[in-house]
Amino acid sequence: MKPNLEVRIGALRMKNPVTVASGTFGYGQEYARYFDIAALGAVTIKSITLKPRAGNAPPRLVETPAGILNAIGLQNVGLDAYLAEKAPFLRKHGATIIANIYGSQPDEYCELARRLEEAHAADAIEANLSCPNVHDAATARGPALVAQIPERVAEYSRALRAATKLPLLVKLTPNVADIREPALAAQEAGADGVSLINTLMGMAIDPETRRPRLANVIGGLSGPAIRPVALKMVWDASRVLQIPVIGMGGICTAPDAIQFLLAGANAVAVGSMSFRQPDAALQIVRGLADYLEHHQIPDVNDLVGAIAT
Amino acid sequence: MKPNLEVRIGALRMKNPVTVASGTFGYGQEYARYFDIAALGAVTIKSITLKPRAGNAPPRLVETPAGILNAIGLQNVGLDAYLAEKAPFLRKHGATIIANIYGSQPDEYCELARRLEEAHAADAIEANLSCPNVHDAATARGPALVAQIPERVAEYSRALRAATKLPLLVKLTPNVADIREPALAAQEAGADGVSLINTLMGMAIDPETRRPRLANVIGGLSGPAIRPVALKMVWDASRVLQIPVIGMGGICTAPDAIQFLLAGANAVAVGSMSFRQPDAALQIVRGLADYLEHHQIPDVNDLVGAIAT
Amino acid sequence: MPYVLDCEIAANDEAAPAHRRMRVCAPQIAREAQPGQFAMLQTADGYAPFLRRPMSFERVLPEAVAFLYKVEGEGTRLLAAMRPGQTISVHGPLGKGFSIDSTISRHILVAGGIGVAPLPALADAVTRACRRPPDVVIGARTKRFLLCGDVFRSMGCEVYLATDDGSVGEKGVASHVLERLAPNPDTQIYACGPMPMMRATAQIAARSGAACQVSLEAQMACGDGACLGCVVESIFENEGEKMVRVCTDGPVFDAQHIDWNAHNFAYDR
Amino acid sequence: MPYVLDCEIAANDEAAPAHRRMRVCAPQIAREAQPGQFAMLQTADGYAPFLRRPMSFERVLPEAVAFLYKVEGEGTRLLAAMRPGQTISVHGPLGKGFSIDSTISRHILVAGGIGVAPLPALADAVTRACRRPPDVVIGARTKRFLLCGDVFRSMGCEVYLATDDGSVGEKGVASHVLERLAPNPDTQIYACGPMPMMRATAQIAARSGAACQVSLEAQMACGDGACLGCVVESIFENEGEKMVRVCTDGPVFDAQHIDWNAHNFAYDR
Ligand SMILES: Cc1cc2nc3c(=O)[nH]c(=O)nc-3n(C[C@H](O)[C@H](O)[C@H](O)COP(=O)(O)OP(=O)(O)OC[C@H]3O[C@@H](n4cnc5c(N)ncnc54)[C@H](O)[C@@H]3O)c2cc1C
Ligand SMILES: Cc1cc2nc3c(=O)[nH]c(=O)nc-3n(C[C@H](O)[C@H](O)[C@H](O)COP(=O)(O)OP(=O)(O)OC[C@H]3O[C@@H](n4cnc5c(N)ncnc54)[C@H](O)[C@@H]3O)c2cc1C
Ligand SMILES: Cc1cc2nc3c(=O)[nH]c(=O)nc-3n(C[C@H](O)[C@H](O)[C@H](O)COP(=O)(O)O)c2cc1C
Ligand SMILES: Cc1cc2nc3c(=O)[nH]c(=O)nc-3n(C[C@H](O)[C@H](O)[C@H](O)COP(=O)(O)O)c2cc1C
Ligand code: FES
Ligand code: FES
Repeated sequence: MKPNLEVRIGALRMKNPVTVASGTFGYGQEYARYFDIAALGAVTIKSITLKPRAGNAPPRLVETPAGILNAIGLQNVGLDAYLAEKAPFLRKHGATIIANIYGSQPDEYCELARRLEEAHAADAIEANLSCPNVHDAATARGPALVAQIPERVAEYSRALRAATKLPLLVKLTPNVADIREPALAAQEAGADGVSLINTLMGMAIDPETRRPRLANVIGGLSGPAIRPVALKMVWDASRVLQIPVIGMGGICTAPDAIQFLLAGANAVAVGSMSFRQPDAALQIVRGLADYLEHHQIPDVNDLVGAIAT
Repeated sequence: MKPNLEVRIGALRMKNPVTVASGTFGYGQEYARYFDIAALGAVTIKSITLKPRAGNAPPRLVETPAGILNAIGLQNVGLDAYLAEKAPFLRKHGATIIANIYGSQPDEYCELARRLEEAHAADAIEANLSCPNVHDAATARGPALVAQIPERVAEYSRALRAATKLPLLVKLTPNVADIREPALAAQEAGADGVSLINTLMGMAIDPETRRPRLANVIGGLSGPAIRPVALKMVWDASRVLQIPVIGMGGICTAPDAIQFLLAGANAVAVGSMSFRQPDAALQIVRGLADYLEHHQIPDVNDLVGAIAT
Repeated sequence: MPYVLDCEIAANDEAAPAHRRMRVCAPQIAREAQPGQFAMLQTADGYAPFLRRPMSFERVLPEAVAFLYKVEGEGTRLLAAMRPGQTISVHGPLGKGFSIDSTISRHILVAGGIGVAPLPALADAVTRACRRPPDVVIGARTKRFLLCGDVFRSMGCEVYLATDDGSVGEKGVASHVLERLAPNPDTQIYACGPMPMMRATAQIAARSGAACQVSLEAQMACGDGACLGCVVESIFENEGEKMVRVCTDGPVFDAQHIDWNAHNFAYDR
Repeated sequence: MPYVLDCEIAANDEAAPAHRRMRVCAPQIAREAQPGQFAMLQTADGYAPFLRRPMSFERVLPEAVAFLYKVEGEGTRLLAAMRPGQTISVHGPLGKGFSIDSTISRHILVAGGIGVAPLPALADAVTRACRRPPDVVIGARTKRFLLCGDVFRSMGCEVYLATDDGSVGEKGVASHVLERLAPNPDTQIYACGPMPMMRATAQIAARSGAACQVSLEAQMACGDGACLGCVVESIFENEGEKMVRVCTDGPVFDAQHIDWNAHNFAYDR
């Protein structure tokens, strides 16, 4: 008997619990050369903004032990080009689309969500409230990201909830003392799920030139290095939430993905690993199916939160 | 000309800016087999408590990509045994001692500090307000560690400041939204410096047994994986502080240590790397001296905060 | 005194499916290594895996030491890929090895699975100290995974075999064979293998009055007694003594000092 | 179409101090690889280094491709330690290579340091397309680091050398030699090397009216155009077009399309 892989995140149906992390899979086109992207539970697109953005000055990337620091700064084609060129490609290939959006005000998020819904260019919205690499996020004393302040998470989520009927995911930052606070704020404001985690803020310096390795000075840390941190946050949040969690952070293989499901994630996203292995997400779908069959687990949802403690 | 390596952390003189991180170097004895521990700027001892502690149940360790998760739970010999057996060894070998202490109340910290000072068994106190692995740190909703709450950091630091004349370091956790808040709280309460960072909370699960890899379920992540996170926090904190910062988190080599100095640390601590290479801290002292000579920098203090941005 | 040395790999060959034997040139370490001690091997130049891997000395040779290892995960896979001529960083010898009391008349070595690894060196030393080769019981899942039988026989040991499936020797586990050998108060048992097998062995020893030394495993970081990561629970109740370190208090312990009931078997692999 | 293939290493030999040449058996990739394209090589089984390393095709052979690389840091050190017979994961061919306009009469290849790496494959292709070998200017720090001179000569190229210390060829940089060769509007320049040398080359081309293609480098994560990590600034001012990806829009660009003033040389190694 083939195990069931389908999961639901609010009204979003995913044929399996594996998507890709925003910003690590372009708009799907880049990876459609390697495999059928419709075989994934969903394709999560690079954050889009209302207008195109050039992003930060290079260098934007530096490698760190088992990780990557990036400061892309939300370079993206903008909503119009997404609707005209990217969404049709994803639709033609039959992909389920999680559209990740970024704005500097609740209004911008709402307009993005409304126009994506109108154009049928998204099956769910993921609101990126946690990008460490944009300068709208001021750096005065005190937390700077929307996702670091539960009241602001609630405000943005409420506005979005009113603006769209699409399933709404809120993407949070690990740079908080207690992930449960912003997660509960999102839930109370009507989000259908939370995405955990965005990158951890980090930095690297070249000892020879004494310059930061990134032109932006700071960046976001991703990759296997952060996996234990992400897993702990998924575990923390999922135990207090009624809504689903999409877990991400350093997932490279099926056993990694299974850890997140066991910790309480209802679905997972594969991020930086696609850079190393373009079909990593597909391999994880397969590995997950094999694991379920091997352990005679009929439904992937049975794994969710099934950690033995 | 030999460059100057001496640094000061308040009234504490270190012959060079390299110490070891608490809990990764035992009480010095373990590593005195490999090199002269007095060649380090200081030896920072494993956290001691008033009474001996057995610590958490095993398994206590699991390896993660470029990192280690540990949940030792402050197993230690207790103050009396430290004074009777460990301090004399360190003194005999001529080591400068940073005594890391842990208590469940300000009172316990104060008694530890007082008795260490009386016995001349420490040259500085490092108050561990940030251990993720002890169950005194309750796990109800809301931050659980003293170091996550600036007001409590201030309270503990003030009490300690009143209890001892020894140089006082306060060790903080990276599990906060903004490291500047607890760091400034420590400074305002009279600390002579802050130690950044303790481990990041993390977790790992065995997909086959479905059990957490650690009996304690969660643990603290250390090692090169967390280096970018630590460096960013040192940079953030040192720019707003008047007091020195001891930087730590994934330092493995002299170039790593130099990154922390450039970011604003006045000294550094080598932690997990001693496990891989027992004389790592000594090699870093040497590498630092070579770097200064090669770049004709007369004084290591000239590197502090000298990042070019 | 432990060293940290870059050593040349002299050989690294298959010993059984997914089991290999590596011999490294390490004269200083070979001079000091005792049976039951171990070394920490660095498996990668990069930081993943970050930690060294503990491996017992299978043999201590004049200028070299040998390790017998099972390919389990990432670290041992990397070890398996190393070739003669390459260098490997070896940290050792570490830990407290077996102690041999030559006034005891019967010595029995009991191995389960890859737990056989430290026993050839021990058999050598027992033979030298007692002027008589010890008896050896080797248990394994199935015939293909029975290791070192020839090595022990060539030393003159009486070798008893047990396999889970009966494909060779007795059908059952090593501790059953041990029971049949009827240890008594003038017997020294040395055991290495999975925890359940060692607990069973410790019980047999206790019942029969035989002395029993066990070599334990635990996840290790430092190997030097500093990190307190590798502890197991002892019978000592004092907070300061309860947890003993496998790396420096062991890996060889008197079986009577271990709290077998406290051990959480759910975490064993 | 790019592949991700485990390929056998056929050779991995020193080409100059701290420079090596690796040949890997990769028939599919060799069939499609174009001069100026590159592959991403996985340097470790573990996750440190996590990312693959981009390397240009030095030669495209019937069943194999060759890489010429400089040992810089951790990743290339690991490449250097690999032995024939081992396998390596190769992701490629990637990127947009050189384009050859055979109606142009003079073709000059200009290399600085390890920037020579993609040029042998290009010289091959120019020779085939134009039925005449191109001229080649190679610059290096000193004689020992001058690479591929013989390779180009054996193809019949006219080779001009420049070294910083004058130990062989002209004392100075490759772009000076290029200037002396007096490019004109009927010249195609192809350049690869450090950014300052490429900017100088672009300026010479602009002044002389010659066409100029440059092959750029940038830190890469995906090699597939997805991460937007590898961008350089173009002359296009539109927010959506300003940043061009070295991996998919390049690595070969028309020198006129790069904003050489925006480039921050402080970050170049
Ligand atoms: C003192 C001592 C001596 C040892 N001697 C030998 C020997 O001679 N031959 C041999 O084959 N093995 C020996 N081991 C076990 C060996 O160290 C582990 O099998 C090895 O570390 C696994 O590394 P890996 O990277 O391949 O597997 P990993 O991917 O790290 O782990 C694979 C599995 O092994 C477990 N494991 C990892 N490290 C250890 C460890 N240190 N102890 C116990 N379990 C572990 C993990 O929890 C996991 O279940 C010894 C262990 C100790 C403590
Ligand atoms: C399209 C392309 C083709 C290339 N072709 C070749 C080639 O044929 N031969 C060759 O020797 N090198 C080539 N390089 C450069 C090569 O990729 C880097 O030298 C290599 O990645 C360094 O890896 P490392 O781990 O040894 O060094 P690291 O320790 O990662 O870095 C050492 C130094 O190199 C810099 N660096 C690292 N990666 C890159 C990169 N991708 N691009 C530029 N600088 C980098 C670092 O910032 C650092 O200063 C090419 C780069 C690109 C982008
Ligand atoms: C190069 C890069 C670009 C990213 N861009 C975005 C983005 O545009 N929007 C967003 O919400 N997250 C972005 N992220 C964060 C990822 O979606 C993900 O949360 C994070 O990388 C952790 O997952 P990983 O460790 O598997 O990569 C980006 C990450 C990387 C590495
Ligand atoms: C095994 C282990 C035990 C530790 N024990 C303590 C401790 O007792 N007290 C403390 O303040 N920090 C303790 N730490 C944290 C370290 O001192 C240090 O802050 C952290 O490991 C980051 O540095 P690193 O990445 O270089 O290891 C411990 C870390 C490890 C790995
Ligand atoms: S491995 Fe560190 S104390 Fe045993
Ligand atoms: S390397 Fe990812 S876009 Fe170029």
